[in-house]
Amino acid sequence: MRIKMLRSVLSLVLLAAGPTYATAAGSEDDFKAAYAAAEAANKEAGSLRNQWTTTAATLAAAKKAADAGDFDKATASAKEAEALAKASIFQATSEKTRWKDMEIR
Amino acid sequence: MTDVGFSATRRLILQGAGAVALVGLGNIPFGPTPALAAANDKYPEEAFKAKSEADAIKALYGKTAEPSDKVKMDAPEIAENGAVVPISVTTTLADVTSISFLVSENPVVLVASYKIPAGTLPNVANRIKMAKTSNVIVVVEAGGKLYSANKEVKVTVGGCGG
Amino acid sequence: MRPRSAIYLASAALALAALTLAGSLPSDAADKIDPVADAKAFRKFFTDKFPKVKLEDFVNGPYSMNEDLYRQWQEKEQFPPYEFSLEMGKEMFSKPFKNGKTYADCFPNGGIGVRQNYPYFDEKEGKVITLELALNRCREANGEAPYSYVRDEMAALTAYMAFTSRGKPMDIKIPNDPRALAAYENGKEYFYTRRGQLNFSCATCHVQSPGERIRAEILAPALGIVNAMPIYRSEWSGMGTTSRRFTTCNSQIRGVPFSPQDDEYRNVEYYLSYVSNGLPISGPGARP
Amino acid sequence: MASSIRVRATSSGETTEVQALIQHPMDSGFVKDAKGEIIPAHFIQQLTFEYDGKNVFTADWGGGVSKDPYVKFAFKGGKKGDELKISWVDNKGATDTTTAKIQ
Repeated sequence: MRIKMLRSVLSLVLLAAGPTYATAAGSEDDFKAAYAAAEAANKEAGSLRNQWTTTAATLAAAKKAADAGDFDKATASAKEAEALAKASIFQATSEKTRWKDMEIR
Repeated sequence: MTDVGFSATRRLILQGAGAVALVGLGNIPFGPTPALAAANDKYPEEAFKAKSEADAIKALYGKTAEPSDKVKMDAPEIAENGAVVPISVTTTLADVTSISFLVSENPVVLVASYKIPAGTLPNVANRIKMAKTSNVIVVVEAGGKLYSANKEVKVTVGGCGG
Repeated sequence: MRPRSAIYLASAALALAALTLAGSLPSDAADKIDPVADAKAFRKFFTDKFPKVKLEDFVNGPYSMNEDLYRQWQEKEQFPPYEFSLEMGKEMFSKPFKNGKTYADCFPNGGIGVRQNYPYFDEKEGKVITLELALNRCREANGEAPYSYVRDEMAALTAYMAFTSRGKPMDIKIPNDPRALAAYENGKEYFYTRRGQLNFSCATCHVQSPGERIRAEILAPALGIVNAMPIYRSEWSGMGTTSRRFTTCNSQIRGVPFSPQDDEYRNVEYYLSYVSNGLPISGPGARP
Repeated sequence: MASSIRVRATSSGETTEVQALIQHPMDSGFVKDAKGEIIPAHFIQQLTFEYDGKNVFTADWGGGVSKDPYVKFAFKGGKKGDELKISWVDNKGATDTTTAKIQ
C-alpha cells in the first residue's frame, strides 16, 4: 500500500517538474518570477502546517545557482521547488479528509 | 523523490548525519598514545594497529588459533545498532589467561583484549562497535594454546528516510 | 486498574454513551468524538495483531516484536546506558533554584510518581500540558531559564520523573470539556495524517507495520509507544525526549518539523498517552 | 567531580560478579562530525580491577569499544563489604580511579 502512495507523490512531483526542463529559461527575470512563485507556494504550505524539507533545500539550491549567475539552473530549481510546494499543499488538503480512512475503529 | 534523491539520501546518511560514518583514509596515524599501560603489563600497541585478524592475533599472542566448540560466543543475528553490539563469551577450557575480541571488517580489527589472572572466571561480556556486517571472532588463550570461535553479525544503517 | 480511574472511565463511558444514544445515527457516531471507544479499539487492534505479546510488554516497543532484539535489550538493561542521565536528573531535581524552591514545589506529590498523569488538559488555559512543558514552566516561574526541549537536561529531568513512576499504569484523563475533546481529536488527526515527501503518517509505520523492519530497525507498535519516554537511543548515542523523537521523525520523512511543544505535538502526545491508558510506565527506556 | 566509573559487584559465596559502566566518549578517530571534520581518537586504553591488592582483571581496549563502555566478569573469592579498586587510563593520558564495595 505504501509503494502505491510513494508512486502517487512521485508522479505528481515529476508531472509538475517535467515541462519546466524543456523550456529554455534564460534571464534573471524568469528566475525571479519562478522563485517568487515557489516561495509563495511554500508559504501557503506553511500556513497549512505542512512544508517539506526538500522544498526548502531546492529553494536554497535555486538561490545558490542564481547567486552564481547560472540562471538556467536557478530557474529550473525554482520551478522544481514550486512543484514540491504545490505537492505538499495537495497532500495537506487531501489528507484533511483521508486521514480517517486509516483510523483504527 | 527521484533516483537522485535516493542516492543523495544515502550519501547524507553515510556522512554520519545520524549513523556512525567511517572514512577509509587508509593508514591514519594511530593517534598519540603517550600514556603507556599501568605497571603490571604493557598495552599491546602493535596489536591495536593491525589491519587483519591474523596480524592482530600474531602481535598479541605470537601463535595462531584453532576453532574450538568449547568457546561459546553469544552475539546477535542482526545488531540493533552498530554502535552498541552486546557480545559475550564463556568457555569450559581450563586455565584461561587471556580473551580477545576482533571484528574483521573494522578499520582496526582488534577491539578488546582481556587479561584473565588465575582465580578469575573465563567469561566476559562487553559492548563493541561494528562498522558494518562482519565476522566477529573471539580468541581464548588457555594452557598456552589458542582457541577461537566466530559468528557473522549483520549491521546496517537504521532509521527511516532522512 | 486503580478504583478511582476505573470509576472515572466508567462515568466517562456513561456520559459518552448517553451522548451517542441521544438520537445520533451510527453514521453520526463516526464523527462523535469517543475517546473511550477509541482506546478500546486501539488496544484491541494491537492485542489481536500480536496475540502472543502480553499487554504490558507493548511498552517495550521494538523489543516486544523480535526475539533477537529482546535479548540484546535484556543485556543492555543489566547496566543501561541511561544510567548517567537518570543520576543527573535525580541530582538536578533536588538542587534548589536560586530562589530556594525546587521542582518538588511545582508538582503534585513533589513530582514523585506522577509522570503517568502527564500530559493533562489544563482547563484554565484550555490546552494540553505535557511533562516537559510543565518542567520548563516551573523553571520560568522560579526565575530560571527554560531548558531546550531536545537536549540532555530536559531528558535527565523527565528520565528521573519517569523512573519514579515505573510500573504505574498510564492514567490520562479527558475532562468533559469540549476543548479537551477537540485537543484529543486534533492529536488523533495528527497521528493519522500523512506528511512529508515520503508521505508517511505516524500510523503508516506504527499501526500498519509494527514488528516489520525499516532498514535495520524494527518498528514499534503505537500502543504504549510513549510509555518508555525519555529514551536513550543507540542511534543518537544519547538521551532523547518525546520532543526530540517527534521532531526527528518529521525530518526523517522530509516534513518540516514544528518547534517542540507546539500544539500539534502536545495534542498527539495527549492522544497517544490516552489510548495507552492502563499500560505501565517503563521510562527511561533504551532503544536501538 | 563524581567518578566516571559505575560498578556493581555482588558476591555469591565463592565468586564475585563485577559489572562496570564508564562514562567516556570512546571516539575511535574514524568518525566525522556534523561539519565533516574527523573527531580525534579519544578512548580508554586500559582498565584494571584490583581486589585485596591483587589484579583480578585487566581490559586493554581499542577505539572499537562502545561509548560509555560496559564490561562484566567474575572472579573466585571476594566477600560482602570488601573493596574493589578500579582505574582506567585513556590515550590522552587522562585517568580516573574509584573504589566500590562488594554487595
